[in-house]
Amino acid sequence: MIRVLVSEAPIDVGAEMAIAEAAGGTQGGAVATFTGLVRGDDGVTELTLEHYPGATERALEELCTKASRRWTLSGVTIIHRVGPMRPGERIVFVAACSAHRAAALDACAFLIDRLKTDAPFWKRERVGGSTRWVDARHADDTAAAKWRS
Amino acid sequence: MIRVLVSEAPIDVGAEMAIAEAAGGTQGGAVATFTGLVRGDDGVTELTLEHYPGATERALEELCTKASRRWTLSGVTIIHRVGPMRPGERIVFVAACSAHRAAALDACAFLIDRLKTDAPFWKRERVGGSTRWVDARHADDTAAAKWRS
Amino acid sequence: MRMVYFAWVRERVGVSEEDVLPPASVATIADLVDWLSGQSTAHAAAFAQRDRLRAARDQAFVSLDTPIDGAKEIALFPPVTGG
Amino acid sequence: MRMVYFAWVRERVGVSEEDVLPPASVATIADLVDWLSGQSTAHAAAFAQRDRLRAARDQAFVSLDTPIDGAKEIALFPPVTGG
Repeated sequence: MIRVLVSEAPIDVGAEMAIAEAAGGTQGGAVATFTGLVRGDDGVTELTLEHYPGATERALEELCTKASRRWTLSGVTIIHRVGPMRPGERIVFVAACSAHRAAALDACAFLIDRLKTDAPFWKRERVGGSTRWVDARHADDTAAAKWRS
Repeated sequence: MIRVLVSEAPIDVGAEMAIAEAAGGTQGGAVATFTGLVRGDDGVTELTLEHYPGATERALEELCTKASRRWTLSGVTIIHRVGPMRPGERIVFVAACSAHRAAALDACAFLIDRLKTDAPFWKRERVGGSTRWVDARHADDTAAAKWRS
Repeated sequence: MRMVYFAWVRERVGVSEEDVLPPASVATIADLVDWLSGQSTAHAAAFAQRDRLRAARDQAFVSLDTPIDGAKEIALFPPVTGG
Repeated sequence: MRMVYFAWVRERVGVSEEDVLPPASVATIADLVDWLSGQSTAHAAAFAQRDRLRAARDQAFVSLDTPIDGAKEIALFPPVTGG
């Protein structure tokens, strides 16, 4: 099962885990997840995520399909929030479900590393009265590149 | 923050995520988790987890401390269920919270790999009318060994 | 052909999307960026740092040297920062 | 000294815990296993496969060649299978 959702609504991790586990069925004994939260360091008071509607969902589904080809997975989930959010709130939740824990853990790391470079999202931070676009990190390219083969 | 819980109660992943995230504060932008579920393959209808009260909690706390020394983590959680449970139910939930996703992902993999070999739990499966103790897997020793240094 | 812009590229161009009719000599997305840069100072400012510009052709990520080849929609934007 | 047993070791010994008073010649956990095996056929059966036996000394995992050294509690059990 591939589940992709891009939405302005807060991410309900408990509900998403239940969906991922149910899709895995009784064969899927391992679920690895990654959750990204808005960090409040450097005085950031708000983060706004812009995205490319249509292209975003397509990129995320493609990423899930790539993970499913690379590992034996019973379920792959990517939930990405867009719009304004505050420090401590969840930006992204990815889950990989498999019969084997190594596959679930590796697929989860792959999904979040590649999502950082392969999906059309842009972050804008508010600090005090002004806002600034977040620059892409070189470290993200390096992390994503380690999965290319 | 280190949180260790060994209990017969079902594991509430949504509640545990909220606790882990709150402990991480606004500096902890990344949470990686692993959830192990009872598999229903091979006709297993029930799994019972026996443990060594006192020694179990001590072993799990030690594992959390080791992870905290190895990576910069704002929170480490291990929740392990004991007693009887059914296919699809959660056996174990581990979470690692960090400012950096690589640390959270690696610590999470370390925790589950080492938990499989370093904590006193024993699984007994029910298949039809009889029960059998689950044998330790050589693959678990190999997975745990890769973290030794 | 529909152009769409995101993040600071959108802010600098001043619109989130626009319809354009480039001449036949505009073959690749890089050609299109050059041609648009000649149309207004806002476009020129938005596209000044070519190494910080990324593109999608009909909603799929492509490099700037990709031919336009009858595309319905070309998107221009900065390097992505999701997740 | 308190002995505690788990999983199929417990089932084969027939009790989950017992107090024992080994002679002074019993120095290590391996010595203790040998001595207990001579006390009853149930103990001998439980400890027959020495390579499948693991131990804890006062609730910390140790190898079988560890000295008992005044321990209050020794646990014997199969390789663990949690997680």
